[in-house]
Amino acid sequence: MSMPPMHDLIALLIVIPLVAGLLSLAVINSRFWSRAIGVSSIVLTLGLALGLLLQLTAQGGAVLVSEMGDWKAPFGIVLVYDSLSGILITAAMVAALAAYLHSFSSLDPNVERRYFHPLLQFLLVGVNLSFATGDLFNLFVGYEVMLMASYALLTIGSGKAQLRQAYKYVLLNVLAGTMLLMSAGMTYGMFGTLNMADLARIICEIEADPSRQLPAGFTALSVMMLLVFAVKGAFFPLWFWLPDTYYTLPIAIGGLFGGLLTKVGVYTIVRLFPGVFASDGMGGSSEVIAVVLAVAAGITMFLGVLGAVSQHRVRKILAVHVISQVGYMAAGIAVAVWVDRGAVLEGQVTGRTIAAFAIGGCVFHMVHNIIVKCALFLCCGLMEKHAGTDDLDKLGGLLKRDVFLAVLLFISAMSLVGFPPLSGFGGKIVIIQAGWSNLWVLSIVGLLTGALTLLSMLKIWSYGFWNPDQAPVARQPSHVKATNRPAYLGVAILVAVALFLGFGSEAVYEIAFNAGDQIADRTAYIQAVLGPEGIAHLDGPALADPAAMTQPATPPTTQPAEVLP
Amino acid sequence: MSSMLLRTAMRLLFPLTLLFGVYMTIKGHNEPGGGFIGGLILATALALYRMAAGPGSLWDIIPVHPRVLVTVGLGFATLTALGPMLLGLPVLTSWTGDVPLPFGESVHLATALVFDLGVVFVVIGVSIGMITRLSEECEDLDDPTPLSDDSAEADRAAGEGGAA
Amino acid sequence: MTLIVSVCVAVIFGTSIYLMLGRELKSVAMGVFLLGHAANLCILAQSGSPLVVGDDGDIEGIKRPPILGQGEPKDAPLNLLVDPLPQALILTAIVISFGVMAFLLTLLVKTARSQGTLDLDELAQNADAHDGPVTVPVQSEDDENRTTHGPMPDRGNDPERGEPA
Amino acid sequence: MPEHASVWLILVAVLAPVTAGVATMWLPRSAVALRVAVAICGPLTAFFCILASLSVGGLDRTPNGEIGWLPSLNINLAFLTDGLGAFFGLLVSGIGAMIVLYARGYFGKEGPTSKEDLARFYPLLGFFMTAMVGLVLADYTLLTLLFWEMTSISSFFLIGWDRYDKKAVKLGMQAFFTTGLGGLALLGGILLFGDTTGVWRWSTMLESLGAIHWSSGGVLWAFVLMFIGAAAKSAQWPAHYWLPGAMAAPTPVSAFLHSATMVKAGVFLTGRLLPGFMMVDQWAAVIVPFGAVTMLIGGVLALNQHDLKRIFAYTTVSQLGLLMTMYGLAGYSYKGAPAIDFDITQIANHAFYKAPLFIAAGAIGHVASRQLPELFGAFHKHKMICVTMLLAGYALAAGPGTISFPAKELFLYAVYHAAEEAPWLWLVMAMTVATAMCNVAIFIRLLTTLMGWRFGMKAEPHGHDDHDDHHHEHHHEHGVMAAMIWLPGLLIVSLQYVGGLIPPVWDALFLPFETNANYFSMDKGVPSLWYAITHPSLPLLMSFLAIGGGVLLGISKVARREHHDIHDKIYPLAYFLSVTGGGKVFRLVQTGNFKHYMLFVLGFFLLTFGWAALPDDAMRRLVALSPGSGYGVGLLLGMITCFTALAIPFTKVRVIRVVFLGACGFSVVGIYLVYQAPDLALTQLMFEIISVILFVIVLRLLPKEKMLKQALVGRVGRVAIAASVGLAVGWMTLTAASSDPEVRVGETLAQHSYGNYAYGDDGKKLKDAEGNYVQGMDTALDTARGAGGDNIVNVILVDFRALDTYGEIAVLGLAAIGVWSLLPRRRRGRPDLNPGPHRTLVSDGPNANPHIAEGGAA
Repeated sequence: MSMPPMHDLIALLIVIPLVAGLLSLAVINSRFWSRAIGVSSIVLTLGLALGLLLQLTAQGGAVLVSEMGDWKAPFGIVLVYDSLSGILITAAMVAALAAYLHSFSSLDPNVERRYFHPLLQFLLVGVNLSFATGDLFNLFVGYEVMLMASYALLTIGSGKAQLRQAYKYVLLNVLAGTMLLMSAGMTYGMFGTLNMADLARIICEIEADPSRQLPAGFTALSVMMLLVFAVKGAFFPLWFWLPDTYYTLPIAIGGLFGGLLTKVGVYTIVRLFPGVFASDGMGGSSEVIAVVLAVAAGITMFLGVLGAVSQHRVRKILAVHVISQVGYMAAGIAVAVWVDRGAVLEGQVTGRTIAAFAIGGCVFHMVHNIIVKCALFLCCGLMEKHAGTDDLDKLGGLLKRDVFLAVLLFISAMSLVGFPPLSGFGGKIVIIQAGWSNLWVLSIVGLLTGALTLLSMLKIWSYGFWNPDQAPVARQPSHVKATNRPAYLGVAILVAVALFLGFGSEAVYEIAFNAGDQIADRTAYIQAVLGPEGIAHLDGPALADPAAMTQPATPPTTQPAEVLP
Repeated sequence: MSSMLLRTAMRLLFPLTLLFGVYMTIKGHNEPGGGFIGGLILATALALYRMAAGPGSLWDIIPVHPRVLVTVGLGFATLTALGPMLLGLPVLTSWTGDVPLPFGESVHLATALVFDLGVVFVVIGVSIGMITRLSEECEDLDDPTPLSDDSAEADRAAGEGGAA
Repeated sequence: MTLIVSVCVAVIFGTSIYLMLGRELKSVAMGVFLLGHAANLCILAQSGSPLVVGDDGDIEGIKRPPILGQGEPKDAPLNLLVDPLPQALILTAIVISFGVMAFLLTLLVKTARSQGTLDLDELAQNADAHDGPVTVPVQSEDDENRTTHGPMPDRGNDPERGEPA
Repeated sequence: MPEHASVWLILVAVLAPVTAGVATMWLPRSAVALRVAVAICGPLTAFFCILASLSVGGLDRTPNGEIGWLPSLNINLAFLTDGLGAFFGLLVSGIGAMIVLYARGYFGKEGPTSKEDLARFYPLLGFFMTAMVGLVLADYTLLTLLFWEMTSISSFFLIGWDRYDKKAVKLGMQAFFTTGLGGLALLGGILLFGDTTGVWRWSTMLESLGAIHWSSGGVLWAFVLMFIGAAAKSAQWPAHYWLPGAMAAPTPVSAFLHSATMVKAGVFLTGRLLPGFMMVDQWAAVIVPFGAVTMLIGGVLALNQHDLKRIFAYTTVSQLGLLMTMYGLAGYSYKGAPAIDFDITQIANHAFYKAPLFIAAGAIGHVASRQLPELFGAFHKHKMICVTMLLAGYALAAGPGTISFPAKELFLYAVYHAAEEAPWLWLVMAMTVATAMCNVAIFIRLLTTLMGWRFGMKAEPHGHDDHDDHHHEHHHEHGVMAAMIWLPGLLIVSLQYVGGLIPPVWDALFLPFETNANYFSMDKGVPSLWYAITHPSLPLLMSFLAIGGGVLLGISKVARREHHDIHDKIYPLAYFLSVTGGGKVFRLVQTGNFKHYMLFVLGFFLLTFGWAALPDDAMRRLVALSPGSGYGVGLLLGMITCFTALAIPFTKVRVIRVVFLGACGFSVVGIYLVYQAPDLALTQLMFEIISVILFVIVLRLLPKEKMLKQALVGRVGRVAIAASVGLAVGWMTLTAASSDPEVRVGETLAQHSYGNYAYGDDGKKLKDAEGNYVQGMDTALDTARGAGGDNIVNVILVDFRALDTYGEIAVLGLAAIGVWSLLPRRRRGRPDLNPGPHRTLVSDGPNANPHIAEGGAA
């Protein structure tokens, strides 16, 4: 009985929710125990994720690796916990906690007892696995866990509105999943490995050595990959499954989905594309990928926000907004892929490359979005509690009914719009600034999108909170506040975090930029996973010198693996 | 469908199939077979048995909700996952070795077998659960007595899903 | 052999896409089912040809299955085994696609029950009918009446309002 | 150290108002006097803190200390108290104090509503003052933006003061959206400027004027974007429409935000940019036209209003245009110096008569009406209010004796001088005179109406009364508090006359702040009244022309009835376009029909794939026939597979379809066997069986499908798309499979499946003397450990890649849970047997047979 080393605790991020899911399956008949188990599991996972994140940030952005089954990469599966995964998992857990609390007061018992608690836990398993895994095929498995849970949650309670739309979500995602499966297999066929770090190593080596060439069909493969993750991330023109379904969900689940699921797709693109599947090597794919991403990003941003402004139900406005926000992230990645990865940013004291800068902004924006989008959905849930509808025609006078909610919603809305210094601001300006020098069109579109976002949020605020109370709608008795404490607590948590992201963004930015640097230059990641010698024969000063072996970026995973007697 | 013939056939075949399934599971580590195959064989056998012996007959063999099987199976897998952690090893680290048998013989075993056992349980639980659930729906079609349509209740349940 | 399998992949995938483009959810489901086969074969092909081919291009034999038989065959040279990894991947894939398939079928049953149809166009029309497009007239200083809905169904018995039907 | 002391001083100055404002929230409703006292502490503190920091640091162009906040975003707390900033800071806090008092008089004492209003008003006012003070003093460009947006938010809340009044709400949205759009442009400009020059602080810009490459494209576009922001904020044509709309706000707000301070933020920003950006060649060309047009349009429209607040709003617009033009003129030079002088005086001048005008307007609206025609002879009833209004109105008319007169003079001089360089400025000169005439005319009309002099015309019935302050009861207070409604205005306007009659005082007060000391201000101060007389010049002639013409215009019948401003339609139109038009565009893509979605996705796939694959000649040069394609069994199985797959779409009978589906599966099993994959074959076989069982069951549950004949075109299209997608995927498969990587992970796994052994060159295991296998340590895994199994595939599943299997069975379990949750057991009998939600989460129900209780039955 001995405490495992810190980096092996990563696995618990996946196992804890899974065990919790099993337990709540066992106690399925007791609502109290299900909820207790659920909350404690999420809190535990959140604590663990946060602890590990602070730990590795203290080490200057270390990369923690855990080798499943004690088999070295690339032969076994590794779980990797670096700044990128860490900050996203942490944010995801916060959102999950809030949404789960919200569900206590907003979810109908008839829905709740249809395996809501286990399904939610399994969803988190899938999300965390997708964020943490370092293996391409395992990523597919993580996706499937997440998707399966999301299918079930999507149709939970099987209301007519849900069933009218659910099949689109399921079918499009099944198609994407199959394509992911195939492209993972083909990646193995091309490179003989499935480990992301190993893949990055091979591709970087080919890139560094002009005499070698990437295998035939590499570009086509990366395009296929991009399609898969763009479907999951709801880029143009692959977002259809999202706006049709999200507004039909029970609001707590809607908030979780709106916050989380698309970000997993975006995360995967960040993880896999710059420098790996979007490579500048001979027969590389970066040109194609960059153009596709840039176009998709621009249209996604703008068309998405147009759709949002035009909607007339709060749920739909928010649901469609998810898309346009994803556009910003796509823009960040597009910039990172577009520019020459060596190019250093003008007018910045830090000699950070544009690519790293853009990715950092993208990561920050992801975190901000997970939190704020979830908060807005949950606020919408409370508005419905008050008004019995989310139809802007029928809403009104909520400011008189519930000032606290008004404050919460206004802060979240302004954060989404990106008013300084609220959380949306940080990511937006970094992405726009990174765009100016090379993809200035995206920057312009981003600014316009911001304006329309403002308009849509003003719609919600003005019609929902300021306009006179619409008489005919049947109102719930106004003891909403008293009966929905958990919901308010959940929203309050999110808003507090959002405010921290805004006013304390410096701390978050350190992590985000660490992630950006490690994506723009994969050496640290590769060395952490494959061991210091993993990339030794790839020339370049940072890699050649043995000092690289002892840099903090390589956790103590290189100690000889002990074998059981 | 559940004709006399099928029922007698099942009575003969059923035990054999079960045995075969177990055998496939055990030897899976060294020869073709393994948890999935074994579990599937068992599940198929049970499914056919239900077809033959009619609704409710499965309850005599597995007197628990399939949910329990799934939980137990995943529980086994989780044990093999978490066990090594207590010893300070990475998750899912397996152990293999020769376990001496009373007759001086020794059999080569691996903790992975426990994992496989979990797989078997999950596969059985899932297949049985789905098949019985769906075939019950079919039986409801034949059954004249009225059903309380769940869609109304479902809509109320999903009420806020629909709240427009 | 790789070529043959690739052709199979092409055919199966194409067929399933054809089915998924159909206007009935049932045929779409069949398409999804086939999709799994296509994916598995695609991965299988990645393990290289199972045939041992001589220099003169004719087949000398087939590689051995990825099983180290007890005793003697253990000596067999490993490079004559087919690559086991893709097989493992496919096994995982088969199981997952089975799960997805089962859920999809159930979803079909449920959808048919609550919507009364599996025809894609009718389903889409249903959706439109229940939350139709919104039309917004120009607002100017003068007119007070704000956005009004276009053709909307009677809200009273619209299940989306959450009243028990 | 004084520097650091002073940065804290300024920080206090910035935060004081909001602190005081928020503090009032905790006061009891009834404590009105106390509320006023607390609220006024904010602006006063700010005022004196700024003065103090001036006495410490002086009017320097170097920032005084810095407090780190968000360095990685280039946002830190540093403040720049140069002339411009300090002046604005003092102006805002000074007038702010007056407004606090006025608000007390305006909202009154009695009545729950008024107390309510007062309680709501002070926090918002404090928030705004903080924003404004911060905006004018911030040194970091992005910090300026931060406060800039804060002012937009506070103005939004103050315009939407009458919540539950749809019109006010709409006007608030209009103002917020317009200024917000400007703010985004400003953000873009700042980022672009910082990105091209690396300058993130105004002080840095001022220090490195020479270093920056001002004629570069990036700087130009940055300037354009920033000017868009400034123009939107300062209500320049064509974005001026929001300012008259903003008059929905209570009058204290109009007097403060929308005349004296916030709308000047744009002017202030232009002044901030001036020292550097006037070196941009297009400076004047960009600014002057907008400024001049705004000036004229504002003047003319002001003449066409009846509502006093709207009149003054339009004069504000006009004056803002004038200020912008003034800064724009700096792009031209006269005697080697930029043609600009006394910009501070101009700004102060406007503030000092416009705020009083609004104050008086609100006051008169309180006691009588705000519609000018209704105020006929009001002077005799409400003397003090009318006196205030007329004094301010005289300044508006730039009458001699006010500071406004020399200010107008100076402006005309500037235009006159600049015109020597750019003749087209004569046009601006003419527009200025026309505007001045309008202003004079407005004053004349005020005078005649209030005094009740009629020159052969009678008061007309006024148009619709919009936003009268009627909801405040006309209660008449007495004592000093009653004076609060006009006294602040009088105090402010008195500065006009002090400056006009005793210029030295004015110079003493304001000359230090003048940032552009070029001609007069170099040595002597503002020109006195006599200066103009003693130095007759064209500008002088112009101003007398303006006055004379204005008087005539004022008493004439011209433009006496109310006209609407066409620009009021801009925002509704934009709203309509974005909401309805945007929605239409969006719905072109989001049709709601799954078929279209499939087409989009597949189209995207084909497009990108084709673009990626076709140029890739390596991909086209594929091994034509990979070795062993003639393998008989393989060929046979392949053909069966393809045939069965192709047959499925063409069979109409669903059972046969299922049969084909199964057959296809079985042939795939065959292929697995060829590939030496017994486990795969077995698993697939079993799953085939179970899936077929499922299919058969489900097909019974599904409705009969009606045979829908699809149009031929549709069918052909389907076939084409399906074929090309299939081709693409197949091709991709072949490509990937035939690119044989040198090292495959799978081989190592095979090696370690049981244990690790050393292999000879022939690929056979090495044996030592005793015939035991030699263990090899030299493999990638550098461990002799094995997984102890011979069935490599199984070993991979349960050991090497056990995590996959772990997740996989989780998926399987999830699928079952999903099925149970989706298809709950329906119960026999009447629904009222339903145990109800609260008994158990999953109730097995009163069913005879306990095992048909699959998940979560209702």
